[in-house]
Amino acid sequence: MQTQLTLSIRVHGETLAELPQDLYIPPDALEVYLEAFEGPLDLLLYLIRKHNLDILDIPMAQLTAQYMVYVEKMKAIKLELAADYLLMSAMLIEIKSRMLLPKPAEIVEEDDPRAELVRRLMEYEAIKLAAQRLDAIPQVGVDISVASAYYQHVADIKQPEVSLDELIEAWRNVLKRAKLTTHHKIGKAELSVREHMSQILRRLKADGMVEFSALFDVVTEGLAKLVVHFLAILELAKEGLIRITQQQAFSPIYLQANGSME
Amino acid sequence: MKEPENIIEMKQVLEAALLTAGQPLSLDDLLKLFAGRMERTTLRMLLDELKQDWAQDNTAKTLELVQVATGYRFQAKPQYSEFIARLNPEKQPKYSRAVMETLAIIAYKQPVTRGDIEQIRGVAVNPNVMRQLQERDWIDIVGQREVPGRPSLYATTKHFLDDLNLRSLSELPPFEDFAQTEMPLEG
Amino acid sequence: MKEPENIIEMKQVLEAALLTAGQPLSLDDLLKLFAGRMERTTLRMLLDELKQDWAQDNTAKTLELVQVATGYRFQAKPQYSEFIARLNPEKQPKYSRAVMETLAIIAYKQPVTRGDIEQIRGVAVNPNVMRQLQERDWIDIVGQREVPGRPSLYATTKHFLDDLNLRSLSELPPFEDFAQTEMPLEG
Repeated sequence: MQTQLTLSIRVHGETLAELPQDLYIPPDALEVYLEAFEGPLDLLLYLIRKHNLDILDIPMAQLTAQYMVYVEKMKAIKLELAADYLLMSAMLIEIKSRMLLPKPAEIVEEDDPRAELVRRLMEYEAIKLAAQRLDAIPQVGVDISVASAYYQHVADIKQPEVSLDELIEAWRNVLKRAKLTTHHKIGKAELSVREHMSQILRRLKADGMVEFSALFDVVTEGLAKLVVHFLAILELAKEGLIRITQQQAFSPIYLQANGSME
Repeated sequence: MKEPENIIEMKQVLEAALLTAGQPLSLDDLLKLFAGRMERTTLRMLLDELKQDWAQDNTAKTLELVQVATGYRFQAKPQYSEFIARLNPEKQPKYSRAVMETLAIIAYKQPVTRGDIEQIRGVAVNPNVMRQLQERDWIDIVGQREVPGRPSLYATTKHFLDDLNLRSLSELPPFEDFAQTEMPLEG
Repeated sequence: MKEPENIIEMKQVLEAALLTAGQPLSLDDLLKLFAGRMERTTLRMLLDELKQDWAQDNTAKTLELVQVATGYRFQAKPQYSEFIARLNPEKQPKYSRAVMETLAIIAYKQPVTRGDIEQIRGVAVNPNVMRQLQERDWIDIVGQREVPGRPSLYATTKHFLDDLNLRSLSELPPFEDFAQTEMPLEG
């Protein structure tokens, strides 16, 4: 089999007389070996290094022949051959034929048909080296371990914020659903009264029985507030939340929360 | 690096592994560090020593080595948790609709019982809702209504006014302000 | 705990946060620890001091404070990585040559299009290669080249620098080291 393979190698109609020494590889390994090339540039670089060719003065005929041998091998073992390899074949042959043209009187570096190929080969070789160096740099997760001690996740006991708008919106929703609009018109005055109702209840809760006049701070509170305070007491009595007692006419009037024991 | 040869080097290998593990390491895990050249009893002894090393000179250390169910771990001392939590601020929590409506009813209709609130909202009041508002110190009980069961009367607190930046309840927009559009004034 | 009041307490808060972070913390992150009561310049000074504290008494410390692209982190000193690796025998798989060469091109020639990469490597770029690097968050798309088809321009990320322990691209080995000396003009 091996000999058959060797014999069938033809490069663009020319049968190659001999195969490079390094191609004698067990057939099983051959595929793996050829697959190891990252592309035509990689293969060319390999050939140049393998045969100690001068990259700055490439013998095109030799390199092209070597390259074709490999490409034919790849074809022979039905390795999926990327179009890139065939494109490179064409390029190599074109360079080779341009080299055969009569040279102009003065040779300028840029006129060398190989210049572009050499530039690409050198650039690719630099990238290959750079990739190897990058691969060797210590990496987090492989060679670098980052400190990650435990800590108790405290819930930063954040309280929900409530804006006035949200509160009003909630109240509006309550009313909309309950259709309370006609029965529960609440104005500024009423809100004040309700606030004072709560204040008075709190006071009664704390002090038990309170004398009526003690609920009024006539010195510091304005008249409006005193009136609201009085209205709150009336409303509390109306809603049955307080009890108002007086032993006899003109004796002190006492207020008591309706729930309190004494 | 060659295999650790003395107690100090062994403790350093343990320390480096525990500080970077990101999870508790069991004794079995930690034995792997020494590729079979470590006795379990020695390992326990080393861990005890390491724990003591970090407990010494106490105020200078920000971490402590502790043993939990699944193994050993280094953790920040509790007093730093509060600061570390600031790195990942949690989302601003929100009160549920039930809480907000209950609060609105108490604010506008105080003093009210739970029964009043239920009647207005048309649904039962979850005790949890009242508890949230009480724990926030936004409502409190100001008395009882003299009806069977003597239900508590709720009102908003000064603290509630402070938090909403109000001086008095009368600074709440009166209901008419937004009821007018829905309901023409009575003729 | 009350807010840190002196340099020692401030460094302790920084240390506890960095030791528990598991990733680099930027200056902006670290400022959050102090809830607005810290100047950037003071913070830098404290970090320098903290780094020195951990560098002192060198052999006793198993971690070092380093600065990478996105911030500061504590990491185990290199001599411990071999032991720590024993905890997880299934190593992170090595990237293929195709991936590493693509990464090298993006790192050194960025921003580049897939076409640029294909031109340099001489083969078509397997979409899988780009996907692997994007999933690792080592490369991302930074724009489009204004040519027909508007191909995406790829660049390396800060996360890539972090993972390679670098502060900036300029800390990569210089590309000139890999390129052969200039081609002589005359053969």
